[in-house]
Amino acid sequence: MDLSYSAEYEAFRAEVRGFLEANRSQAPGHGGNGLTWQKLLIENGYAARTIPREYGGYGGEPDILKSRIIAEEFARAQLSPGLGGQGISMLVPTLLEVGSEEQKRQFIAPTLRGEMLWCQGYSEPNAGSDLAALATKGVLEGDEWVINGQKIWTSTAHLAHWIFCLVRTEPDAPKHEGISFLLFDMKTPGIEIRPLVDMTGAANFNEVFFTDVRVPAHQIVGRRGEGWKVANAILRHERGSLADPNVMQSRLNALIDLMKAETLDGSRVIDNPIYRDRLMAIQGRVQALRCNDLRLLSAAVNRQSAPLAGMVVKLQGTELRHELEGFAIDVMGELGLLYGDTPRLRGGGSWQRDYMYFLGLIIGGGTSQIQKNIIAERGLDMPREPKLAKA
Amino acid sequence: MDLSYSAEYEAFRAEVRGFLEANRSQAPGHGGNGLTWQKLLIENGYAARTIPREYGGYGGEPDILKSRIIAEEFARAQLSPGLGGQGISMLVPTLLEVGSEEQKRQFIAPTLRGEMLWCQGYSEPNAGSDLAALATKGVLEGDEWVINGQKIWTSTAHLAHWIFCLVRTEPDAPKHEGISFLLFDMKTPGIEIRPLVDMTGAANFNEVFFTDVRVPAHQIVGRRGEGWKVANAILRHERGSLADPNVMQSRLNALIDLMKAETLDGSRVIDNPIYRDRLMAIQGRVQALRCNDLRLLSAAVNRQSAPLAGMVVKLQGTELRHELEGFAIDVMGELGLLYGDTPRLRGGGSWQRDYMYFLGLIIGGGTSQIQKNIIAERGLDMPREPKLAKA
Amino acid sequence: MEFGLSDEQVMLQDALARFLSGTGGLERTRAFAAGKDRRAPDVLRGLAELGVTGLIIPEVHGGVGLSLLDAALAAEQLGRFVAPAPFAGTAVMAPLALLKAGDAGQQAAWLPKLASGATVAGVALSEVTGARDGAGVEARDGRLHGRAQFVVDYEADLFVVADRARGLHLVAADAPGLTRTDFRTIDATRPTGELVFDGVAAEPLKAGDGPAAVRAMIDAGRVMLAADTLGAAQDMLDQAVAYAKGRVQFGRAIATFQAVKHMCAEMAASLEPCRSLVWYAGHALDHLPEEAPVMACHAKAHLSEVGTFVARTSTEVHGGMGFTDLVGLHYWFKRIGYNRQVLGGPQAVRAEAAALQGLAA
Amino acid sequence: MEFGLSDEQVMLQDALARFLSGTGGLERTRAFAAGKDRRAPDVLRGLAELGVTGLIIPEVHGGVGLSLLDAALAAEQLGRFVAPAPFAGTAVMAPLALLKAGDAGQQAAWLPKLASGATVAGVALSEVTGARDGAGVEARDGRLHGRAQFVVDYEADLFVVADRARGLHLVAADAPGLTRTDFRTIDATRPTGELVFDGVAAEPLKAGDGPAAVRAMIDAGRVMLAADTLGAAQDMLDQAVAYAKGRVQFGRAIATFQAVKHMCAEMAASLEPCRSLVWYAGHALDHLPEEAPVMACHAKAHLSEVGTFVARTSTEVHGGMGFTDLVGLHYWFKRIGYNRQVLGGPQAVRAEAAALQGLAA
Repeated sequence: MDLSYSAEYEAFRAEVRGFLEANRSQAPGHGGNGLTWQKLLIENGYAARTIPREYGGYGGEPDILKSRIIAEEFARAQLSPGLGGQGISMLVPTLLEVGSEEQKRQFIAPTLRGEMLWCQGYSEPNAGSDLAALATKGVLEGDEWVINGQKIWTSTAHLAHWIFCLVRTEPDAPKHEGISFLLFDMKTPGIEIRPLVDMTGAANFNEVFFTDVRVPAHQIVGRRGEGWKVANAILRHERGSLADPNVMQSRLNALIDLMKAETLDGSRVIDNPIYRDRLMAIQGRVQALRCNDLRLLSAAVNRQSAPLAGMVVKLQGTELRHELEGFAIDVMGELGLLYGDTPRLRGGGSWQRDYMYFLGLIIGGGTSQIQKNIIAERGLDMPREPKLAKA
Repeated sequence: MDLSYSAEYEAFRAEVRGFLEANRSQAPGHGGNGLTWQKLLIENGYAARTIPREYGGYGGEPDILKSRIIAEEFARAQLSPGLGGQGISMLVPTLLEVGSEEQKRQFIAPTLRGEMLWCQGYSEPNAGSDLAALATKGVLEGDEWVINGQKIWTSTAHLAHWIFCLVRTEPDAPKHEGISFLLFDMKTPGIEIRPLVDMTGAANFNEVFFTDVRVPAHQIVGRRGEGWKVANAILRHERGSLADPNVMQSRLNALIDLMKAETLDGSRVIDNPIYRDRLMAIQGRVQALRCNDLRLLSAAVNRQSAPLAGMVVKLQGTELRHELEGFAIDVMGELGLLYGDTPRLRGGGSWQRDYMYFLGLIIGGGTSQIQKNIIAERGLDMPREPKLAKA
Repeated sequence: MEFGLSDEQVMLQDALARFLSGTGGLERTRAFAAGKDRRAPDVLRGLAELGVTGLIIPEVHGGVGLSLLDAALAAEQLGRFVAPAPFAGTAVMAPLALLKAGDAGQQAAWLPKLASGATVAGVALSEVTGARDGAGVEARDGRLHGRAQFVVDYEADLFVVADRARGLHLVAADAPGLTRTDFRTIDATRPTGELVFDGVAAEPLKAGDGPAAVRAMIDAGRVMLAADTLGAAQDMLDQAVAYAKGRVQFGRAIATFQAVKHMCAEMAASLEPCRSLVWYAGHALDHLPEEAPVMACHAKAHLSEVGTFVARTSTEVHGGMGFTDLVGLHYWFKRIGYNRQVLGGPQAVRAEAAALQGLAA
Repeated sequence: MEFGLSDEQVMLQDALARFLSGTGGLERTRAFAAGKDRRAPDVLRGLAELGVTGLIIPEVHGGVGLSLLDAALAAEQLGRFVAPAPFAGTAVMAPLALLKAGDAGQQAAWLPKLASGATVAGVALSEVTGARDGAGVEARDGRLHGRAQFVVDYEADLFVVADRARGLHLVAADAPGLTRTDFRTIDATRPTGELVFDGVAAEPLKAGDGPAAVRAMIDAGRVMLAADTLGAAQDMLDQAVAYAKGRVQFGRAIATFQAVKHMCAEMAASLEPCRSLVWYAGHALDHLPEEAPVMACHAKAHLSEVGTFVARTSTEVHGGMGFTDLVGLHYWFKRIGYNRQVLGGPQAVRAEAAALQGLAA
């Protein structure tokens, strides 16, 4: 057990800090421009760090600790860590793993530079938890796929230039083996985007409708029918990131500030033992998840295995965030009801918004029920449900 | 909505009170004898009230309110409400419904008088939630059933004179239709009783083993293969009674007294706002179940239907009692750990005992999982699980 | 001995349900939430025609003279249909104020108008149940000073205002010196806001016992919010069961999955006893004065907790759809969230229940 | 940067597990619980041979000089096997007292005996973490007066006693004026009881900072109890999974029912992060002095809550069998129950965590 960083890493941390101090004025929000900032970060190895130079990355060795240090220092300096989005976080790793050389050369560099924005077309109205049930059809006509169907939960569809999309191309194959992974331009005729307003009042997501959308045959990643495999490797990465315990820690700190500031009948809420007890119970759970995160980081660095520790993050983390935000609403009482553009609003309405948004995350990316199935079957080696008789 | 009792019932209540005052000295614990007291109660219609005179009962009309008044007044006077046990509460109603005339005449009167004690032989080690899986076999040889197998959870087996028992007599019939309901003497050769110690440290139950136990063929209630039906009608009655909200109310009052008496660092526990908050949350739930009970009573009196209100009693009531008793342990802290014959014990160890015992009741008589299936399927009309494919 | 609803009470519920679904149900609520109107006159008119606005107002004053339990049954239906209508303030707490603390002239002047729906009365007493932000109202020399937040039925023509000494006052919505600030909350169905009193001339209600009247208003208001949550939560459970029966995943209705069934069963198991609790608390308001304040606290706190659980669980059963505006489930979710905080959150109300029983230090 | 167990630590755990299962596991615990002996000398001897009794005692005093994290790992195994052995007091808190507040002579006199298991030391400081029943010990003129309840590792030859001013004292078990009263608790594996001091001559530990030593003892003791619960709860989860796989009802293993799977998944999901929390809190005891007291509180409180949940849920998965003595699951259930209350229940410990952070009024 050694929580310190070696001299090499401390030096690296100092280097990152030096960079941030020297270049603060170029960061977005401090006078700089997002695309220029991204370019600067890639050049210095603070973004696209491990992506080969020939595809527009920095070409560094994978180093989990350095990645963590970069994240920590950018967060501490409150400067943008560069561009995110599903293109960079999901498509680029996918292409690196299974894309053709041509696809890598065509798509990765502009995506990293922020010139090419992507959205993800996986979920459908009748294929949520049961993603293998997806029904959007792609039929090969000549050298084009003709696509018809509907996607849902497509965030940033209205901003994206391109989409990476799961489409059923082999209707006669078993359902997991009939799906292909296609890339296409969002300006292709036949695509309609409808914003999907959710309970937070914002349109965080969209519905996307395809009517005879024609896509060149070569814009497939992997082979026909391999789409499920292509998508699945990456999906796992997404789950943990929904419940970053370091973000949770900063929300907890904000909650403590809130409890010091808010009063009921003239007394500070923090001075009420009942609220303090609930606060401490939440803090204990946040600490447990932070320690769990440290264990996962260490296991990744030292190539050890802690599968169960990884599997529980999404279930526990989203639940805890939902409860934490809900507790903050209780702390504010009636003032906690305020939302939107209104006088006396606290924290920009973030408590109510995240209370609802994290309920969405409890459901999204695999409901809690699905998560529990996974933990039981893969984590605890319990048997799957027996097959049903044909109806 | 009218929570008052009519003049007739108020008069009846006065009559019961008068009886209790006049006869207190004959009650067990006050100088009287249990069997004599039982005889007196039956003669006056305070026990075996609705059982016909020819079978040894009082022969009164069923009247739910009078029954409730009797129960209330005996509880208030803290006098024994007469004999209980599974013979009186379960076997007698069963015989009245489906027993032969000869069986009614032979068994009911001595059971009511307390001369004939019964135990119940339903559960088996591999037939708990799935009672239809029971394996104790009965084979007709000449005019005798020859019984082999094992029962479990048989309370009072060591005291009982007779047993009413479910036995598989038709091995080739569908599993619900192969069971018969038999009565036999516990002194029959081949019966072995082993006390079953449970987590409370007491042997509240027994295991009972049958080896070639020979039972006269006519000691069957109903016909061969009807045992499941015979048993099931009565089982339902048992479930609600495990979580009497009036008992819960008196435990809550005892809890409040405990919180006034116990101190931590010199301060009364009741003066700690955190504990008071938990107390009030529990009180609110107790009140909800008391009101629910009132609704069920009223529905029974007025022949209205409140099926869901009845279905939730066992699930909610046993859970709440378990929590209430557990909270009392927290109130006492380390002192709450004391158990058995030990100095400084509070309340005779009842808090720990009931904390464990009610966990047993959450499980017993249909686990919470089975209860939830019932609520979903019968209460909410949700579909049963689809049939499984044959393995 | 009868603990249940009379035929008349069942008819009242049915009539209200028919009206509220007939008037558009969720679609009417959506339109109200999306529009700029802060009142829904069609809904209010319908409620007046059904006698709901005058439910507890004596017939002599133009009302129907029913009980507070009947009012709770009405509140339950309003919650069930997430109706964009004032009720707890104008139809319950304000009439109670006039009946318990107003003189004959005040009663004659206002009760008929409240009964007919011609006047909507807001109630400003949040500060009595727990003052936030240093708010509170003082009465000096017949004038009101200070600030009242989270007025119940804020879109009103008349306000009943409690001062810090639990005295009650009537203030016209257009009274000089009164400044109104609209709030936006999660719950679009019940507009609320803040009143600032800068020496506003007010008409005191001083025929009765002011503090006792305030107590009765709070108790009744809490039971109405609890009943509103009961209705909203029951509807969320019903919607969850219906959705689960229709939604197919993995080749079967999700209602056949044990996890989904158990979520619904847990909702039903916690909610069903709440119905009886609300009935009892509603009955107690009129008939069991010693029990009423504590039972109102328990109804409010317990329904808040169960309501929160049901709101969240029903949303989960709906999966992603529950999170969207497409099925509109969030109107119920937010309604339950609003009921939780107004007139005292669960902690505050439980603390009051303990104090009322002499258990607080 | 390494947050995980070293090979040596894994070997320590394995060796301890082998010994404890070899020494009889549940059957040894049963025999201990059923018998009249208040000590299990075979278990103690084995632990001494493995170095567990001297785990944190420096080699110069005959121990093995490992860390408090190693001690927590040992405690986890003891909890896992519900071992009838003293540990948190004699092997952790008492050595800490001597190391932090004893002089060289006291250390030389006692540490080797503790390390070898020749002496078992009980620790009496429950009153510092929360006095019940008016208990508490005062030191006057070198003599102790008063009463100490719930001594940790009560079946001892020597007691380390904290007085109300957080001064520490050594008292021989047979000291004149000392009266011992055995208690029976739910947990038969760790005998406890009460000491009454009637002017008992005691040897003060006054070489170090008494209050600081008491603080360190409490922090370490809490982490040991949390680790014990971690081990016991993990074993209850493992037993539940194994039972569910083997138990057939309705023609299938109950492990295939979604409700049963989800109960197990919920146990795993709440328990798995607890492992890291205990590691961190154990590590902090030696290496992060500023964080240690708060993290010890969180480990103690959070493991108490999760432990209670797992204890109850595992019992439910076992159905009726979980309630009987036949499978003996209740030994784990009760062990977790004991760990919850000793050295401060969850509420008390959370209140302390708030105070340590300057959040209490």
